Amino acid sequence: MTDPLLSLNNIEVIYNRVILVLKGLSIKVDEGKIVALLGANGAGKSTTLKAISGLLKPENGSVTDGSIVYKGQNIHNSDAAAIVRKGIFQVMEGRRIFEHLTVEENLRAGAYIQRNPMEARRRMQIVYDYFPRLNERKRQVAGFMSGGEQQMLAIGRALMANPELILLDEPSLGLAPLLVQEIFRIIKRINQEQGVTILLVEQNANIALSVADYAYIMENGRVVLDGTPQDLTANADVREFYLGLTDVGHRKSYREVKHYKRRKRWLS
Amino acid sequence: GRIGLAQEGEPIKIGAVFDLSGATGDVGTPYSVGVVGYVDWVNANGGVEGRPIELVSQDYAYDVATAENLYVQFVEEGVVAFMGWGTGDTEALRGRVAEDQIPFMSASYSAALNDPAGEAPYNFLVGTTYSDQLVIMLQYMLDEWVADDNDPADMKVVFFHNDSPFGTSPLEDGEAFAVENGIETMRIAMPRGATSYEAELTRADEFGVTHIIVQNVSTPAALLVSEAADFGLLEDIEFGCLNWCADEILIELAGEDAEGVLGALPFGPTTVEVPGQEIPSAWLDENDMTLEEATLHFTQGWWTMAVMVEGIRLTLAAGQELTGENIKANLESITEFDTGGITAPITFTPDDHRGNRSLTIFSVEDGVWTAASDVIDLRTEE
Amino acid sequence: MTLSRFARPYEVNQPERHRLEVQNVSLSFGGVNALTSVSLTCEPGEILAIIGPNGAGKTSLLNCICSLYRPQRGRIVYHDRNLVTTSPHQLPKLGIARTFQNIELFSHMTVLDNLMLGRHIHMKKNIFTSMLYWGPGQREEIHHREFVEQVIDLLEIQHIRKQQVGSLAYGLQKRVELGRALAMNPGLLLLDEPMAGMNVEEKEDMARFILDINEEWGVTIILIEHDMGVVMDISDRVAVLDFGRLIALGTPHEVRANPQVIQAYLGQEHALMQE
Amino acid sequence: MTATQCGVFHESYGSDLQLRPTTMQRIRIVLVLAVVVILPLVANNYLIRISNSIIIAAIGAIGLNILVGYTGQISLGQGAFLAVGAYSSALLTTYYDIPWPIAVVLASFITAGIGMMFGIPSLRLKGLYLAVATLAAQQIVQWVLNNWDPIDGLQDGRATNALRIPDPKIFGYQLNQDEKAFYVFGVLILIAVVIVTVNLFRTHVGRAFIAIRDQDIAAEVMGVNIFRYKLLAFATSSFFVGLAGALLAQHSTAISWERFTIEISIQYLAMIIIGGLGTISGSIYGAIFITVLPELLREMGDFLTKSEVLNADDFRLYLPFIQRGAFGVAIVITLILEPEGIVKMWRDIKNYFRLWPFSY
Amino acid sequence: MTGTEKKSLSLQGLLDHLQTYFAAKTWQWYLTLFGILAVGAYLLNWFVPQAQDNPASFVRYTYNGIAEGAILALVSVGLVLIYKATDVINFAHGEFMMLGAYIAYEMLVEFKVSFLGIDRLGLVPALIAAAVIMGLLGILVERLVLRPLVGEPVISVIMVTIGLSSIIHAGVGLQWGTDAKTWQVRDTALADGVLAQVPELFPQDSEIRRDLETGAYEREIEGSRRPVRFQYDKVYIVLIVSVVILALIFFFKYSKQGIAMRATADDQQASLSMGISVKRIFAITWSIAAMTAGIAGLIVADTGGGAKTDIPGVGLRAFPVIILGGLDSIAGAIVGGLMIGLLEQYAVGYIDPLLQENFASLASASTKNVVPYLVLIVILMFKPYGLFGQKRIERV
Ligand SMILES: Nc1ncnc2c1ncn2[C@@H]1O[C@H](COP(=O)(O)OP(=O)(O)OP(=O)(O)O)[C@@H](O)[C@H]1O
Ligand SMILES: Nc1ncnc2c1ncn2[C@@H]1O[C@H](COP(=O)(O)OP(=O)(O)OP(=O)(O)O)[C@@H](O)[C@H]1O
Ligand SMILES: [Mg+2]
Ligand SMILES: [Mg+2]
Repeated sequence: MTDPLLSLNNIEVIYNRVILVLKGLSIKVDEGKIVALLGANGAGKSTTLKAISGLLKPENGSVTDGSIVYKGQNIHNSDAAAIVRKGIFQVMEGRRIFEHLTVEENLRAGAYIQRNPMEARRRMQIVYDYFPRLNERKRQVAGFMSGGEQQMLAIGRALMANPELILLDEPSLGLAPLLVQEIFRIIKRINQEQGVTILLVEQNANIALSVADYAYIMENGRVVLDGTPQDLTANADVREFYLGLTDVGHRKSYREVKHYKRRKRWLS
Repeated sequence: GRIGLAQEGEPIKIGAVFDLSGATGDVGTPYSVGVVGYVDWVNANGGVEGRPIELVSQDYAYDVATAENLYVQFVEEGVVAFMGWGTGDTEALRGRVAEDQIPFMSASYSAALNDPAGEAPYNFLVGTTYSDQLVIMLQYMLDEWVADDNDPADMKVVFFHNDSPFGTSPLEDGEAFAVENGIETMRIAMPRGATSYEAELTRADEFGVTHIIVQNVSTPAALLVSEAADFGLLEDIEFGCLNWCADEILIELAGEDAEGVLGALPFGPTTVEVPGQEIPSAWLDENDMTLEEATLHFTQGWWTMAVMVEGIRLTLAAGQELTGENIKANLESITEFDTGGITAPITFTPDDHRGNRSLTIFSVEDGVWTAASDVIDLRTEE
Repeated sequence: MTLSRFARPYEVNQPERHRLEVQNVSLSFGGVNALTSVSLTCEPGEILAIIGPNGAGKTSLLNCICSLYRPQRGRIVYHDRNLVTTSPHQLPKLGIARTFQNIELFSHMTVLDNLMLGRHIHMKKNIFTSMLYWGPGQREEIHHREFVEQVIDLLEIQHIRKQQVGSLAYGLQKRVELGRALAMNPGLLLLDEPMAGMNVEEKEDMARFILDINEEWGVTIILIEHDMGVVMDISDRVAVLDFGRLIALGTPHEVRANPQVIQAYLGQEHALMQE
Repeated sequence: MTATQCGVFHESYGSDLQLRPTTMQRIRIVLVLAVVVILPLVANNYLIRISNSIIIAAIGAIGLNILVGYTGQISLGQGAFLAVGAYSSALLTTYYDIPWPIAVVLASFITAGIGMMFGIPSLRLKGLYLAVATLAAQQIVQWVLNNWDPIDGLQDGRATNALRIPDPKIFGYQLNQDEKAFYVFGVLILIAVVIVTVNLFRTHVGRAFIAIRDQDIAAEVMGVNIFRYKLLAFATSSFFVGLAGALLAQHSTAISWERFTIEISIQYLAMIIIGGLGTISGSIYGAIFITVLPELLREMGDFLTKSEVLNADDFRLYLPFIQRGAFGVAIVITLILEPEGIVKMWRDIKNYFRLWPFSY
Repeated sequence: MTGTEKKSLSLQGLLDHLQTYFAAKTWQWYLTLFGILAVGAYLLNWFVPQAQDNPASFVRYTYNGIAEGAILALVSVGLVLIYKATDVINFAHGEFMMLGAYIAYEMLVEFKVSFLGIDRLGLVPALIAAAVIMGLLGILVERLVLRPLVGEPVISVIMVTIGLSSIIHAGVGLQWGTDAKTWQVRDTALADGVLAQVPELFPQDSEIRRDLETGAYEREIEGSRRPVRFQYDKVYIVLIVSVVILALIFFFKYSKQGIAMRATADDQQASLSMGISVKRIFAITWSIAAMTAGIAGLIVADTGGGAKTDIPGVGLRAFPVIILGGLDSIAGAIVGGLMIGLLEQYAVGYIDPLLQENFASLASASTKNVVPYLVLIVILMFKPYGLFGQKRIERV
């Protein structure tokens, strides 16, 4: 077995020197795979991604323990710009596109670390191939685009940097079902065609598990369960709390939820 | 800081606020050197009736509130007299000064401060008031104008003034004089932050200006002179400055353009050789400075302090207790105090706190302020 | 609005409910047509879901209803008032409250203060009594505090009452925002993607609250949501927008079977998966 | 942020809404009051005068903080509003013979009105755009003060710089001369202002102000009439600023526009930013910081020259600049250490000791 | 559906309406504004008797307004740059200018630099020196003072720039004192050396002549008491400003660093995630802004009576300019600068006399410093983000 592309070993993250958010978290991401990271709100998923990409500092957070190893190098003390140059690119939660720049300028900003302008132009063509809708809107100010288009732009911007590892934070947030499918289809394509490794954080466990090669489930800053999608979908808790299925395998009805309530086993 | 030398007697405390770092720091600094220099010289020469002067002074950066705080602090420390500086602080303090009975001299010569019977019984003006300066300047210009066979009715004077009460304070008196003599006048303000006065000069030109008189400090005045030269105005008209811009700084800043500019100078420039320059310049020598560098504001500070100390000396000489009231009374008894030709002799009376009402008009010749008139004295004229 | 000291609000104080009529509303931004002649009605007491692709104009429609946007054409009538010509701050007085797609809480205030702000329109005392506080000002505060505590009970946020909302987890913030709207005691509640970014468990909680509010407090609800499971289960009727046009309106069942809706919004797979 | 002690239970909403000081806070209040009472007994006139400047500045800073810190409307027009307060109280006493305490109150109301007028652009303008629009207030008011005849103190028909007003007297004490009497009077007013503003932010009006700052669109949808409340914020803020201005006029009895320039506006902004935006105590800390620091630096310079560490002759001319630079450096360092101001610093220290020795 | 309903009668509604109208027709709007200014000035010209007698005045006010406007534009550009990248208004900008001016003084008078053997042309190396030194200083300031505050509330950063202004003031005072330093000595060598060689801009038979001694162009205008003179230094100001500003516009619009700067202004954290070094961007921004400030300071000192401590007052005049043009728009700084420059001149020329003649108590009033603010407020009511400013995207 080869070394994983990225591995987090027992990391601890603290915000504002007081709030302990990640409490000894370990995950591995193998090259060329899509790895999903699932978990409730506030479990620390975004924090994990920020710890990898070096974006904790502006939020007053820091990795206080453990190590983050990328291609055999310890990166948990590097600054964000250096990490991007090493080939890790994070697509942040909530899209975070540059609202006052046009689509094309957003993409050019994504290619900031690209030294060669010709290469940047080529990447832009690739992005437009994946997202023809961006091509149509390239002169539009990005802030006025719809949520789905903004999400496309955010992913497109990641492609511009030609990374080896993309950290995707909730790409389906606020998207319509059709678009969710489209985005995930493209994510899968990017993974296959470009060979980009993807670490994916998602609330929509259904779709995440359908594209992922491996998945982790986090609660309260720790990994509580991991395995292949097949393993996980077999787990009763996952079925109930992440996939929303009843024992019989039907989807639970939201109308009936008020009549019963069961706590997760691993929490108690 | 406190300047004073160990002497026999109990020190006499005098408070002072200076502008070293504020808006008028360029002229405030040499003035302060003059005041400090005089104290130093007096102390080195036996003090006042054997008692040393202790000058309790601070920079107030031309900020009225700071001046008030310092005043209270210094009075607390027991000063018997006070040297102020600007118009704003002098006027803000005059009520307190009257209440505390502290004789007060500043470098603001606003005529409104001469009010011994009313609001400002403890304020004394050593320099000729701005109003008097303006009237004397107008008188001189008018005389020249008529001497050149011109009709006074054709004389058109524009007052360029600092956009503040300091700038406007003499204008009404000047206008009154102008009306009496059939001269037309106009006011043009010089707003702060200006990089060019061409628009203002254009207005003056439209008015058909024949004479410009500036009531402002030297730096903006120098810019005005240069621009007037560029404009082509200077060749045709007379240009005059009242005391805060008629100094060596103006010549340095405006260079050749300053040639021929007139100045109403209550304190003689450093280039006139009168006895009053000797002691100050000897003191400067000892302290590695020169009279040229020090500018006339140095002698201005020096001699203003000298007048104040004279009041104290008279009080002590008369064997009176050193209170503000006594110093005031003694200041009011000063007649024809000789400043060695730097100013006209100083006389105060209980109902007039203007030290004199006369001065000499100077003009810039070859880069030097040169006397252009005899002493013009409004007291004798009245 | 009177509230006796010990009354539970939903017993004595059933909010006034009216029918909302959106008539022929068109809205455009520069060249973009966000809404094109949209007409629909929402009956008192129902849960109406609005769905549609991203950028279809759902949020814009909500913004029109609460007067944040002024449609170029059309009327929106509620309680005999044309909302198009009303100012946003007058809507709460008509009993209309809303939440936002991207949480818009007052992040430096505590949960309690956020909810108390929901009572703003019901508070009549002026700035002078405020400044004096003791007396009428204080009595009014206490009076409204009682109402707010009911909301807190309903939404199960007792434990975070005094916390600053900015530091709360996302799911809780969504709940507080719902509580803030509810504190206004509205007759019509507009919810913009209340469950976005939540996992199944949290969605279940949220669905429970929404149903409670609708059934027990009797509040009419208009809901925008992308999770079809939720929409199908809890709404009485569903309106579908696409490119600013209303392309379908009916019961969840009818809408789900509508080929236009499948094509524009659900996608073939999704429609099948849901079955 | 405002963690309260554990184990405090309340049996009614009324008691929960009390300003419930903890034991520590009670001790602090007692200590502060003790200092306030003892100070005039031990201090000399000069120190009391500085305290009086602090009191006036604190009232003005609280006013500004209502607008900037609580409502989020940045204002560079503080100097103008101080001036309106000062001049209107002065003109009322001088020309209309109104007793000065009434004039002070009227002046505060007048300033509230003028403040409201200059608040109108806030209908459309936000952030720094609004800030510069309030700078317009500064310029316009300054222009009027400088040029409008009735405002120049007319004295025997001769325009002077400063406007002199009659001496304010109360129970036989002359406030402009008697620093102690002014101190007592000022402290009482400051306490009243603090209580009133604290109350304001416990009730719906104050909450609406904060809501506008945090998220104005949401506030509007919650039924807050944004425009009305912004104007109200301008009015309330200006009321206190006007009060400070009027007190300043009564304290000094000679006022001129040179005291109300843009530098003053900036100084007040400095107070509330360094003290802590959106807090009452921050306004007071800031007022102390900005008023005392220059005095302190001066005393230090004085001490150094007197003790002959520095040569008086050489340094006399440089000291003012060094002091000015040190003032700037102090501001910069304070903000770098704690950008949210002294209040935050103080809070962090408290939290540190509360949790000590367990940091998390 | 009646059309009357959608028009709300409220003030807000009316303003909204006007705003959308003007937003859609941006260019017409600016043309209209200039039109109004020009026509307005002309009308005033007609009402003010002395001005009528003297048509040359209008020419003088206008060309002088353009020159002043160019200076203001250059001053404003530095402020705009910093705002664009960091959302901060730099209150130390005027002090940066002052420092630039003193550096120029040091070069010209203390080091006596000259160029092509002509003293006056020493301005060229002095300008380069001021720009370079100020650029380095900008980096230093960013490094020491602003970097620790990255990500902190904007208003705290603004306050820090105010502290900085105090520090620079103190430094200048310690080094150069408070009196003005000038190098403005009429240089005849320039006339002989350079001006003589510059080819005539105007044809021989034109009414415009050149005065070789001062370098000024002159034109007789009928009814004028003396010829109108265009000082050559006003021409060079306009040239320098145009070059600097055009360069900046292109930089921001098309260069990689320029786009990165705008991205950083939008969302610092997201920029970090692109691999953009926010620190470096800030350093570049402060450095460029300080450079433009240095150049502006030199120009202000050269035309406005030397290096002096009231130069920051010129910085204050730039506030209405940046707001009028839009805080984040370089083009806005130019339009705003020109408008304010012209307004100031027309205020002196036409409004002051009107006031003075009609109100006895305003005999000494100058409206130069208030008229820009009054106009500014009126325009802001219609365009709350200035003429060219980007509207903040606020969607809920
Ligand atoms: N900048 C911060 N300062 C303080 N606490 C923070 C900060 N960011 C996150 N937290 C806290 O850390 C915890 C984990 O947050 P994180 O954003 O990583 O969760 P998440 O799993 O991504 O949740 P979500 O599904 O809501 O995105 C939360 O409790 C949150 O309140
Ligand atoms: N303030 C605005 N200015 C300009 N265009 C806008 C504005 N608000 C919305 N739009 C445009 O109107 C259209 C509809 O937007 P809206 O936000 O209503 O969509 P939505 O249906 O809520 O989408 P989503 O599901 O992504 O939230 C979009 O094309 C959007 O770009
Ligand atoms: Mg997250
Ligand atoms: Mg939406």
